[in-house]
Amino acid sequence: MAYLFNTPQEQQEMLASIGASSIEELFEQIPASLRLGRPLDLPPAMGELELTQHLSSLAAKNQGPSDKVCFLGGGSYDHFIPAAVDAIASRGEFYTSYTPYQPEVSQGNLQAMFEYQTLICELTGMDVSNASLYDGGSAIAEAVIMSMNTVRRHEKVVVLGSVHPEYRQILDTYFGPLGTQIFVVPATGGTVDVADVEAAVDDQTACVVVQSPNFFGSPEQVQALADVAHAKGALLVQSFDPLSLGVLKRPGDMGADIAVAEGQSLGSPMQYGGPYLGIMACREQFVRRMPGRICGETTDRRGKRCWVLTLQTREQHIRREKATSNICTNQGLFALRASIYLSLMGPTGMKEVGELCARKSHYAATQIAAQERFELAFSSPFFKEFVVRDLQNDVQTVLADASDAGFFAGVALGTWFPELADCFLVTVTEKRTRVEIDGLVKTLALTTNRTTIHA
Amino acid sequence: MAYLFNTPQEQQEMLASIGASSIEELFEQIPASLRLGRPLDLPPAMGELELTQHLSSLAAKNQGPSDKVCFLGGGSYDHFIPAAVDAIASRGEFYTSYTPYQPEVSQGNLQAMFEYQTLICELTGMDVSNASLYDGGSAIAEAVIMSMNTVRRHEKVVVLGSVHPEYRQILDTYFGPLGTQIFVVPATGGTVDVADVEAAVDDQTACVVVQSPNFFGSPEQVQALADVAHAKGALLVQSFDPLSLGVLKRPGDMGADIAVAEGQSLGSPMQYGGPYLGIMACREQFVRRMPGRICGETTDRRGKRCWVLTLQTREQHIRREKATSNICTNQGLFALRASIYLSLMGPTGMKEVGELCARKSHYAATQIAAQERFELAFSSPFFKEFVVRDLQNDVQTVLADASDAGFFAGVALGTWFPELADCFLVTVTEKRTRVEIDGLVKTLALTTNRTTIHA
Amino acid sequence: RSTQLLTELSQPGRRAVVMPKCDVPETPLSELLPADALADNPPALPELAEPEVVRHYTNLSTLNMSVDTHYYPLGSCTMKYNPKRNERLASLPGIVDLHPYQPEDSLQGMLQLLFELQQFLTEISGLPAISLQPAAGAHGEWTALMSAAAYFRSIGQENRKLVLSPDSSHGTNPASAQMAGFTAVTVKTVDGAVCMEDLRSKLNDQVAVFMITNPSTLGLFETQMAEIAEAVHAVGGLIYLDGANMNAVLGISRPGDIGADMMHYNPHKTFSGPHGGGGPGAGPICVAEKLAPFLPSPIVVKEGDKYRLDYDRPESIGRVRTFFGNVGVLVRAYCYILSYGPDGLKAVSENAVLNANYLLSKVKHFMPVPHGQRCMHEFVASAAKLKQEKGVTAMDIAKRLLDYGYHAPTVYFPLTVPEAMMIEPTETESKEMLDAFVETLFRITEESADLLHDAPHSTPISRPNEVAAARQPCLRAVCN
Amino acid sequence: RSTQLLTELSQPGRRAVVMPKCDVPETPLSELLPADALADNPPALPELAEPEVVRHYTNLSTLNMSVDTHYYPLGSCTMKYNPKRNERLASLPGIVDLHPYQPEDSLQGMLQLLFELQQFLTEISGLPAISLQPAAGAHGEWTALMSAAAYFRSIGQENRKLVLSPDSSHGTNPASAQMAGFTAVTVKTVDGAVCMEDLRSKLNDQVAVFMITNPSTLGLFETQMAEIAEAVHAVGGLIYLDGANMNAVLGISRPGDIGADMMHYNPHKTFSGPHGGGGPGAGPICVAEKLAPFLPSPIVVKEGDKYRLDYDRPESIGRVRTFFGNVGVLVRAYCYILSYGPDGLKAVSENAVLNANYLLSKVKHFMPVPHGQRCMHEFVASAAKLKQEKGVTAMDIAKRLLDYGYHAPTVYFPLTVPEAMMIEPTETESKEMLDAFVETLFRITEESADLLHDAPHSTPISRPNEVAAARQPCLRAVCN
Repeated sequence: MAYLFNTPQEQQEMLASIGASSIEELFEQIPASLRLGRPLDLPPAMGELELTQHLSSLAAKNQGPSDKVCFLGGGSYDHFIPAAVDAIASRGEFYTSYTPYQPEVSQGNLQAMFEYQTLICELTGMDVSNASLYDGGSAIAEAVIMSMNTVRRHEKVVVLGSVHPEYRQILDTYFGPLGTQIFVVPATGGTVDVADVEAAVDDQTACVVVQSPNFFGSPEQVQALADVAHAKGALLVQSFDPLSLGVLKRPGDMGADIAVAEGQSLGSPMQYGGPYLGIMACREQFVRRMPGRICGETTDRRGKRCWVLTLQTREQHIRREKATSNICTNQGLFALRASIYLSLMGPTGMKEVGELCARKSHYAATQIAAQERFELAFSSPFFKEFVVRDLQNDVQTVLADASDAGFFAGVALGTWFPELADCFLVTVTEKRTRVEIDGLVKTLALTTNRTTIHA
Repeated sequence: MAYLFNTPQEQQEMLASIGASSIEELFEQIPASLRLGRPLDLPPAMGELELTQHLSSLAAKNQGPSDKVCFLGGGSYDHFIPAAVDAIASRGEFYTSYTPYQPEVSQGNLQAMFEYQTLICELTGMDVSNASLYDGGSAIAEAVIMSMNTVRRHEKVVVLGSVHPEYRQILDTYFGPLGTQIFVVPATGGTVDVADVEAAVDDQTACVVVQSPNFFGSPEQVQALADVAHAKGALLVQSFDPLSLGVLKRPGDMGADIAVAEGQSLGSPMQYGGPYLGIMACREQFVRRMPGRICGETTDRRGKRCWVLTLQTREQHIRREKATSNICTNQGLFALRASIYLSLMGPTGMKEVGELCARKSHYAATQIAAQERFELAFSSPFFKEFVVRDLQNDVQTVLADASDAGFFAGVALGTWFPELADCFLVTVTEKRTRVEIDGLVKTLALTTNRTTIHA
Repeated sequence: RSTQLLTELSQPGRRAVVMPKCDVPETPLSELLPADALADNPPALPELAEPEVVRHYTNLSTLNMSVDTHYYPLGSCTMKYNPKRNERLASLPGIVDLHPYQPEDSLQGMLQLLFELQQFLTEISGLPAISLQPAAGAHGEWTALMSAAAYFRSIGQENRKLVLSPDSSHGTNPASAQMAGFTAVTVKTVDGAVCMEDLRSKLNDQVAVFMITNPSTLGLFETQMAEIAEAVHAVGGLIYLDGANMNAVLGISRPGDIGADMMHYNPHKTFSGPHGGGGPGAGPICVAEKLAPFLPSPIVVKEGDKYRLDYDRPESIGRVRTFFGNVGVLVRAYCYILSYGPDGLKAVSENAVLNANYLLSKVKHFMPVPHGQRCMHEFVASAAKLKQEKGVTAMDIAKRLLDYGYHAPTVYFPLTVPEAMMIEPTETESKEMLDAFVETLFRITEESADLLHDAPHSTPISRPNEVAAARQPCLRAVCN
Repeated sequence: RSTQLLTELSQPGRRAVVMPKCDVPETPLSELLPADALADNPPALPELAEPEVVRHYTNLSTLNMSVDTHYYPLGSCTMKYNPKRNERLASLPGIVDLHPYQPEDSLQGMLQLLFELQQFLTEISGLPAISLQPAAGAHGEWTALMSAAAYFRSIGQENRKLVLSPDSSHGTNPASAQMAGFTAVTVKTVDGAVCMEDLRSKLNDQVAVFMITNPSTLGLFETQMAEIAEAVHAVGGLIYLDGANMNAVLGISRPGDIGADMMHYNPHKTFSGPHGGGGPGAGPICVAEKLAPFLPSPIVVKEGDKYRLDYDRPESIGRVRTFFGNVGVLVRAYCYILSYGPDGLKAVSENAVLNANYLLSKVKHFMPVPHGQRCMHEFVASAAKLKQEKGVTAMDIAKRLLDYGYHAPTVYFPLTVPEAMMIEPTETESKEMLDAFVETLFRITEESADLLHDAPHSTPISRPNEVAAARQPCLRAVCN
């Protein structure tokens, strides 16, 4: 029986100690009418060998970036993960431990959390970081709640149209039913006009939500947007790409009040969307409104430096309905991965990866745009992602053909942006080689020719 | 620079402490004429991402049992390895530690060695085990040396012709040049006739070397052979298949004096042949002739039970040219894997795996032999491997066709046994499903038909 | 050195990762990106060599207790064994290296897995509809409440603004209610059971949901469950079942069969996903048919032999998380359920309950267990008598257990029991371990108060000053 | 419980692995195999549940020091960092899941790797021919000596039966000589260098091989190397270079260029293969052209674009190990060499030598280093003075270092230095670590003799009774 210990003999001994005649008797507190009188309708048990064969057969029905060259992005990225990240994070003492509520036997996790907060602060240029949230999308929602509670405005939030469409959907879900207006400022030309935002922000606005580099890959004018928000007493919430910060200005350097991000790029696998890592950092004065766990330094009774979970009076297990959020778990294991990743990268590694992403994506963009059938949808500068327009407006075929040829060429945008139904988003990480990029371009060129011939 | 620490600044500080002006100066003790005056002719350094891409491309040029269904055996086997084996053996404290010469900080390894010895003794029915040797082949050679030294006969060794041909080659290499006669008793009909062995063993014979189940998969009459050897004052060395011992009699129960084995089946991957695990166990009275490290129980100065390397006066670092062997390393990490494997299997798991191997291989043998083109070469009973004869005497084509169809169907025997040039060895482990076996049979049937048509 | 911070280990010029040379034109970044977007320098992260990063974190890890190294009888947290096979299988490249926006035809194995998991979880819950999207238990609670709100809107009952929960409930219950726009109302419990009188007094047509944890946080099955459900349903309210304690009733009692309209699972508890030092979890929710249309999108559907994501769900509350959800956690749950099968899952609960009752039968002789002679998968002992007699608190006992190599039970929860020690043995511990634990616990109750007040004595640190930490928060090291 | 033995944890009826149901006919085994071959019962192995096996071994692991957790200045053993990337890459399914008897066309990637490694190692050694087959350094020594014997037979010099090695050599040298059928003869050293007079007195036409470790076990480069080679070659003998200390001279000095005819590598030292608690290693050997025909078979050859195994080598000594060799170790060596490239490998040796000299420059002030002010990658200090002055031995110091969290240096080797402490820092430690180590070492020399005699004090055990262990050997637990 998989992971059970008790042998029939032991069960009898234990029942004798309990004074029960059978295990069945232990369940007598459950009224008979509330019991399931039949076995669950589930497949029979599999031993490890069978289970391995079964999962392997399922895995074989998927094709991933080891099968097809991946130019997909849009919030989840095929960045390189050093082996040391896996080696460390797979230590049982990390992944089979619980939330460090007993600091005496959790200093490993607590120090790792403290170092995570330190690294995130340095990475973002912000004052304080929590110990992580669920993911980049829900982190934005939490940042909005935090903004509302901080500035005591619940009526309106201004969101740039270049924010990840799924993040915006999450904001709709969180706040739509509560009556908050989610005002979306459209992104034309790949970025949002600051003046449009300025026109949208008013005295009721809790915060301005910007993503930079945005969903289309382009930096927004964060400093200007922060000025706009601050002028009306609103906060600026910036969602950023952690791997861009080796070369791009940090949220803290551009006036952001709360910086949030999807942290998957920092050493976590794509695993079909999760679990990931919600990063949140903010200015010092907002810390007591921040959701999630926070680790702080202190000393023990012998005067030794150590770390504990702190500011817990913000949290649900103490404050219940008055908590800053209902969040209980953090993403400890993935915060750990991010810390290890950043420790290994250092400033120079982060700079190098940023440069590679920028240069390789620009090389790819230039090559693709040189094909007759394609053009870049926007002229705005970008970091590692860009939008390609199919002049023959048949994105599904382009992507399907590319897939057949061994390339996940990009993410179709029509689902979220009807006006971009002829466009797809192409992402180029440091893992993509020139040979792979040239392969994609060649494939797209063939698509061009073939379709041309058919036409 | 990969894993280096010293920055130029630190190098200068260190040189100052040394009183040297440059690193170059530290190498002055090497005469100029003995130095290499040019860079090594090696490929330039690769970072981890490049290296990963490179190794992945090499791996992609191989096809393994994840690509083709594996019916290969002959000393290396595609048995199942529980995940817990990898999880434990990949802990840094195990694989990055050194030989436990400092017992105070090596009790983990020492206790694991002691438990390994315990498990091997129980598995084999022998009295004592060492802490492992290189592999099954060299373990046989060491067993012969040990036999020679024990019975003080160096002239002759009788080896059954059903012993793995590579093991026999190793014996030739080890002892041929030293003038020892390696007398091989031919295996006709898949096993060796005890009477033939009896005729070969004489007063000069140090030992009889038997493999059971033998290279063709069949049990030899170990007890009778032991009696034959003992009658002439020789020892019986048995090479066994560890995974057979859930269902077959143990070497210790059949009169073997020294039991050796290739331990790869016990939780180690095939990895193109190594590193593996040489198992060696023997009767109590021979222990001081045994090569390799041995761990023993003792108490520390506070009276606490603990473990140390013991009987080191047998070993080269103490005895130099008078040592029982020149062996220095053991296969600690693979002995650990074997221990974890056996701990997880327990008696019931070992019985089940033995039964599955036996039943599945017999099912496969029956099905293959039912094909017109094939027959079983021998009528002797077998455990998990059997010899198939291609009646059209075109083994290479059979195997190549099967490979094209996705099956590693077996090991051709002609290289080692000219008389079996029309035969191949088929192995069926517990991992092979009926679907896979039926697939192989169907493929072989097609080969039959196709060749028939061509003929 | 192991407790030095990375920032303290840093040396200018050291490094670990080196990226490949650029194989495309090395255009200056100033030509690719606007000057006002570019940083002058990269962030001043610590500069470290790979060997010291590995050693640093390896040594840090050994400062943790964990299921792999210690017994962890932490009530409500279900610290059961995390199967190594699940870690391996969830890390297969064909499982872990999948981008969320891959075309569906390249994901048929993953979608099959998720579809089957949807089926497994609905069968175990007795509730027919499911969303795998929520990222954690609390997230699931909130998602279900948002769905309930949408349901009430759809039937014109926007007026239902109250969410009730017992005083023994997890803090997430009222917090989720508040976040979902409801007003949280507390219902009293008596001896661990819902006070029916108090409940009835608070039931009216403003009530949207009654949230109940069953088995309760006291480790007791709420025997009035049918009555409660009837009363709540009678006023048009819904029952939400907090599934934190599902480990006790797998294959024995199903939320959907006992009156619940909604529930969440904690796969990292019930289905052995590792806790990861605080996360990730996942929070799949199952709901009654009438609530199905409101669940988040997408869900996985099967059409013929093909699996696909269904986004065409017009009444859905929308999306609560990016992408599909915490798939890695769900894969482990899937593996776990398949490893046990129907009989095995029932045996899990039987042995969890057996272990808890065995421990209870031993502990009650020296530490009162106020609520009942029997329990489900956990029980709550009280150190109140010890406190009164010799000033030893539950916290003292908890800390002293650490000295003996046991993780502490959950203390001071639920709030309804003074000096509470909530003990959950789980089914993946042996009788020998339980015996050794009880013996130690007893020995501790016999030890001197002074010794216990200063405990733990053998851990790397002892009793950190938490007040100072909160008063003058130091939440980061100074970098470089 | 962590130091209980598995046999003590065993309970009848417990189990971990469960094999699949049989999907072929369940014929009784008595119908498949003869009765006299079948066991009545399976071996009485311990019966355990998976969680306790995992916890048992996990806890055992933490009783070890290791490179991942501690500084390990163990002379001659080169306990350098074992790169995590090498572990990952050597475990790729396309590398690790290959059967040795697969057809060559299904192994082209592996054969390419091994072929290239052959090239790398010959280039680094300056010797043109190679065998990757030996399973360990000592196995390589013996293989090379067997090849040398075959060579001498081939030229009619079977009379050469003597193998010389210095008194400071590794014990494997004479042991390998003896096993290969030679007679081992010791040559004296003076101040760590070969005594030329003694050497010359023993050189004659009976001499087959002179085995030398260079850099020597004293951490010194043998400056008379050219002279030695000339003298040995002059009498028709061969030079064998024990490559244990290659970490000092990568890209700086090549055995083949300094007179060696044969050598082995220890990839688990020089090329960072992990030591695995005592193994596995590997022992590839490189030899001069004239010895090439005698090397074991097979070797990897390239023909056009294809790689294949060459068995057609009629003068080969044959096979010394089953299958190809310790491929897993070789793959790690390949990864290591590619990670550094030519400049990097040289930097490895430069920094190994720099670190050793830095440590030497600090240590010599309080503990004499008899042989020289400078060293290569390691040096040998002597505690003889301390022993004389206050009765503190090298062993005392070694044990006391354990208390401070450092692994001990190699002690009492080489035998030519009294109270030897052989210290090898390796290049993968930081200056800060070396400084901390030296400070601790100094502090220990100032501590009281009594304290040191009883050291270590903080380790799980202290000074096991090794005499008792050897006198009345207990080499296994009693099962069940």
